[in-house]
Amino acid sequence: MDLGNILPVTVGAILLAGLYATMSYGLGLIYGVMRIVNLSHAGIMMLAAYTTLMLYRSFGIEPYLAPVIVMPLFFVIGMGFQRLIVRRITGAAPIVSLLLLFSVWLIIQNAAYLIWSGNTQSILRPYTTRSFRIEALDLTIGWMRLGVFLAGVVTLIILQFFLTRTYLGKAIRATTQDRDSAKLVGIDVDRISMVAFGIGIALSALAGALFSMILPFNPDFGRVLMLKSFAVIVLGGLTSFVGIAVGALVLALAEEWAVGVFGMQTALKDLVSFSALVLVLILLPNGLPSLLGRMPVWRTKPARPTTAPTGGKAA
Amino acid sequence: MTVKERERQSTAAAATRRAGPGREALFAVGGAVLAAAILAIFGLTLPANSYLLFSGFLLFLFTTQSLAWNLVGGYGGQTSFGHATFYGIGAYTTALLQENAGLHPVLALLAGALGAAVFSVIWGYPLFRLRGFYFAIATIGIAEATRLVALSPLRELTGGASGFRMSTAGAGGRTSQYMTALALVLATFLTSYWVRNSKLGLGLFALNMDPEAAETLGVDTTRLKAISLALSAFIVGLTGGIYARAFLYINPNDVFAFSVSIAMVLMSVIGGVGTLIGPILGAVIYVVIQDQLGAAQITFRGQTFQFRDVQLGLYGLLLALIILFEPAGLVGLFQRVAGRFRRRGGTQAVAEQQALLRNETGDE
Amino acid sequence: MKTAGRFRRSIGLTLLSTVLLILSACGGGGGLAPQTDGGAVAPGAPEGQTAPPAGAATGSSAAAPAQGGAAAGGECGSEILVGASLPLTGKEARVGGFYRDGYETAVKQWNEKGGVDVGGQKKQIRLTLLDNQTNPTTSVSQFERLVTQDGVNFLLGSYSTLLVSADNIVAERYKIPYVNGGGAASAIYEKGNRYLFGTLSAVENMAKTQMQWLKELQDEGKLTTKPAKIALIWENTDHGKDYQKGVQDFVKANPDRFEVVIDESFELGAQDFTSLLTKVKSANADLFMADAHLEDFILMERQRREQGLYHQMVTYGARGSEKDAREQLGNEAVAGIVAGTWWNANLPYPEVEQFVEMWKSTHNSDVPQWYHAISYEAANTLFNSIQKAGTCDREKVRDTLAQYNETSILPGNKTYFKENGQIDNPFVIVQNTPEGESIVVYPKDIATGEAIMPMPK
Amino acid sequence: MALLEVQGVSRYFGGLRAVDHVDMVVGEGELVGLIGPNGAGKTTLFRVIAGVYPPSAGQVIFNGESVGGLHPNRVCHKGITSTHQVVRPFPALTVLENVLVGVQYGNVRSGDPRQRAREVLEFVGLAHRADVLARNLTLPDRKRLEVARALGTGPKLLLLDEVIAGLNQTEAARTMDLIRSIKRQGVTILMIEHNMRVIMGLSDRIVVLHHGEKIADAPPEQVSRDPKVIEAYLGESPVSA
Repeated sequence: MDLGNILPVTVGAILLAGLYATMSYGLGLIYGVMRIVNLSHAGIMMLAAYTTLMLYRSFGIEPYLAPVIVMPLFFVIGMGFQRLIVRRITGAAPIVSLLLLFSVWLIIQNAAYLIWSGNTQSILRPYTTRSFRIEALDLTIGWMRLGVFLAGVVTLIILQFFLTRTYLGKAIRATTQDRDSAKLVGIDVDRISMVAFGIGIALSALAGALFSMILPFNPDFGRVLMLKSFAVIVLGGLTSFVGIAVGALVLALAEEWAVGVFGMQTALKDLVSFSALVLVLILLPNGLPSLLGRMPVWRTKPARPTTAPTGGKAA
Repeated sequence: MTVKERERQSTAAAATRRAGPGREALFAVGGAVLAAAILAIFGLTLPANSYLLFSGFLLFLFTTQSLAWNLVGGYGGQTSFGHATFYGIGAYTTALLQENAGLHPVLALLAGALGAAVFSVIWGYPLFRLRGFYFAIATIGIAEATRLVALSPLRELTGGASGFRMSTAGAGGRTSQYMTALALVLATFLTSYWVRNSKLGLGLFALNMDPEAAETLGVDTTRLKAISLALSAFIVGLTGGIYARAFLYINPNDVFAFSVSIAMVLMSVIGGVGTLIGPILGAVIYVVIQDQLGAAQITFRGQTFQFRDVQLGLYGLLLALIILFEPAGLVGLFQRVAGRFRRRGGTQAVAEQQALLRNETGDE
Repeated sequence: MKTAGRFRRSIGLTLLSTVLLILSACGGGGGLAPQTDGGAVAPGAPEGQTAPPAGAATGSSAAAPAQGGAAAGGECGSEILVGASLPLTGKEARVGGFYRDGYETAVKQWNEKGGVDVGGQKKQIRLTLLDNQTNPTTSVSQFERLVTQDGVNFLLGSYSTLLVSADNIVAERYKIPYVNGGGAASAIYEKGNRYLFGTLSAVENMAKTQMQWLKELQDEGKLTTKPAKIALIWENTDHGKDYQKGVQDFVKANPDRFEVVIDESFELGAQDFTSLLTKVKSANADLFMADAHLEDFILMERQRREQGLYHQMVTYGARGSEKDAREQLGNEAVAGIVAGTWWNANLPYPEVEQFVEMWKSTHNSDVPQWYHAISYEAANTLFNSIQKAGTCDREKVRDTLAQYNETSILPGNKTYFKENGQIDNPFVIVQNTPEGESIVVYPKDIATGEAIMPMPK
Repeated sequence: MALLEVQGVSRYFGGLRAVDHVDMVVGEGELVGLIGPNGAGKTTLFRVIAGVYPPSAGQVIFNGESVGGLHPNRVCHKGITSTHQVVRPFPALTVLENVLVGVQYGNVRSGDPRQRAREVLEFVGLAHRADVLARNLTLPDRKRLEVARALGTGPKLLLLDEVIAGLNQTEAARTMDLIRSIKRQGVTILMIEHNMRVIMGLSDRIVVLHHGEKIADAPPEQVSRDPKVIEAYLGESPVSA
């Protein structure tokens, strides 16, 4: 155990949490509204990273401005994709959507490979490796890391505002909570699904655009990150953005402390998120919120296994 | 609506299952044995250093895996992305026991398969509480975690990222490898046929279509899933061991790879998930794409495109098309086409088939 | 029963198609046809005379074994068939491409000279090169195919320790000389392989050379601390382990001079090194000594800079002087990084000068990197040995290789193999300059410049 | 002698008390009706007995053994099988195979399963449709299949959840006959039904649930005069005829 490290490790973890949260919002939104796990998430992030690269190379657009273009673009792509393809499988068994989106990932990956080759790319601007020091705490922080963290926080605030204050947002929330009731009160669930899918894809793209400035990428980019996103949204209880942010923080702290404070080998770091994913699914099917929430009514027996997540339709 | 949501895609599972025993059994078993015999004779006529032996060996290995995955993923509807763990454990257990403990190859193979089956029970039981994609995603987590453990903490045993080499001394000839793999395909096919027509298969189909109804009728769904997973794991473990003995080199990043699991899913789903023949077709297509078309190339505006470059996308495309239009896979397509060529009852059969795979009729 | 009938038909149909497909899948010359064929092979050979198109293969299964049989005795026909499989796509695609260039250039050069003189008869070399997608399984199958189906006479090896340790087994199985320029870890050569030869010196040697150099710097007062604290970071492979062992052994022998304050491994192809680097930071080391492959080096160095870490010396083992690193990180960022490499274009031998000239003239005046030189030399060594043996007999060529000892472009100006088949040449230590060059700083007798030590802040 | 004893059983969903401290006894060979307005907790109580939900409180005693909280399949093996309110045949299995699931995995497993499955089909009058896919059945046939499947498990206690609702008069009469003959075979039955005429005509005794609580437990003629029951129903939609 190395407590001397705890401050820098914790700061690093908080910054990392911003990154984890940013990449999980899109996945969480799509899951919430449509009960679909977007297995093409990694592909979308990768595609957005390359788009950012192309915008810079071809039009000289500074990468940090890229989200302004990338997000609307992917929003439209996402909506179109939902309308043309995903809608066809609404109501099918969950595994169908999983496989379909997986196939989309394969196709995107292959397309990227054809267009940009398998070579690893990175975006290098004067600001991408700059950092600043806080002498008092003996801390060095990369500007880009801080930027991604802030983007994660700002996105959360905007999303919260959007969901609680706008009609569309409220409709999305209502659909997330109960699709059938939402229909009954006159919400156009079909249209909401399409918009939500678009926003979800746009959020994944935002993550990809931001990551392109701190991580190298190739067509295979995002595989591990996607698994971590799963862990984050499962930890976060699957349907709330605040939950996702908390999940991201918990996962990042667990990973960074395991390595930095408890001296785990770096090579094993990803094991933390993989085990978190599996254990939380089994033990806490409703994520961390179920630990924090109201004490459940006393039960003589533990919850029946089959009441584990069944797509929001318990009982 | 709720009923419709409950309907599983793989009700296709039972599509080909209806006919009773008797002539069909004779035909299926007889046909399989006959095909195997032809392939065996074909193998014997090849010179010992023929690439065909090696290629056939790989095809049989893939087919076995596809059939084995289908036992739990198709019949039982439990989409596992974690079968690489069985492959890896089978390969490593066999290799280590044979190389370091000097165990007889056959015993080492069996031990590897058994190891895989035991491991399947270890992660299967807790995970079977999860439904739908929660199960699928959890299996990805399991597989990746297992790979990491094999890679790092068990480095001394597995060779870590550098892999584990076996001595060339114990390696059998290509002909014997071909025959072993062929025998394994045959055995797996017969097992698959048997399961399909047994009480176990009936229970699996039932829990696949409606787990809750199956439970009320006395089906211990967790137990059945565990049994089918263990059976599947045992077979995949065997293929792992056979692979290790043929390649004499294994690597955690290779035998525990996500792509190994993916291949099994792809082969089964593309061929026709839950059907008897589908997984075989799927494996053949998979190997053909990989081996045969891998070399094709087209030149366009002075740039040469290798077919290999679009291989992954092609699997993706096939998968997407199958899911959107023909959930019963290529087998379903074959049946549909066959149905079209028959004058009478043909259209009815097609309609029935479609109804079977798409929305269920009649329910509110 | 209607359904049963349909079912029977489908089984029948499928069994039939299965058999057919199996035959076609395995059948014929097409199989896994060559990715690139002999490169710019024999000038005389008609363009596009590659393997038969895959589609035409069905049913021609009998042709393949016959072809395989031809070479089994170790005789070559009008051409010498050489096979290789390289990672041209996937993780190692970039370096795999360098190796292809090296092999193809050697083949082209020999062919332009008229070919290899096999017992008085000049024979052209025909190289069949496949892409294994950085996948060991594929690599093994491809070597298997090269031997059994394409009937190649000799094999050139793959790149990266990982692939070489997997696929050289095929060479042992079929008793075919396999010369590689891509496997450096000593573990590959410890297995008593008879047909395996490699032109990459052991990684352990590199670590020792680097340490020796550092020790001399310390004597000159160019390292400010004594003992100098080392952060030792290595990839979790045989390659990395060799490096770690080399450094640790040296440190143990010189406890008053050096001290390892952190000894940590990471996984090949990792996504993020921030937590590792946080550990490095708190260890307060003077020297940063890592062993990493190209992709990992680029990411790690980027994050090291981002975290504002300073060390008196930074090395990533053999990496650091690559063009790709400069492109991805910028000249300024890689300036000062030290690398122990297997070769450098500034080596003061006439052969090297010639080689660099030749390379520049054929490759848009690009200066060859060490990958190019090593792979070129691997191919060159094989062809030279065939010529010296005067036969295509595999055993005789193997024996010639085992006793090979010729002047070459490699450091030490010589190519020869130890008993285990691995070359034993010294390493060259180079340092990047801010101008985007790399200069040789060690060994002293071939140095082209003075090391800037400690690195400026 | 009491075959099933429900002792103070409650089942909560979050804050909602679907079933609230219900006591109830079903004697061997009895046919007990369970009625109540919509949302009274009937189906929830069924599901607690069948093991789909563990009780939040209280006990379910069957044949002198506590079965509360056992998995449905274990409960089935003890001799309790339920049908589902919304029929859920296995759509891609034949009618015979549907029954075979119950026969092979149920409580009684002796004799040739196919033979027994055929007998059950014969008994419920579905024998002529044995080889038809369940998805192609009409609704009445599906309801019948639901019963057949449950019977296939060889239950001592059969929980029938609205097997008559939605049928026309002829079909309803046929099913009532079927239920009577099941009872004659010695199977104890607990059934939910909205149709008062049906339930009055069949039941030996009727239990009434309202808002999760038991408000009456008496022979049919008494229940129909019970003011609490009348109030419960009048407060809701009128009783269907």
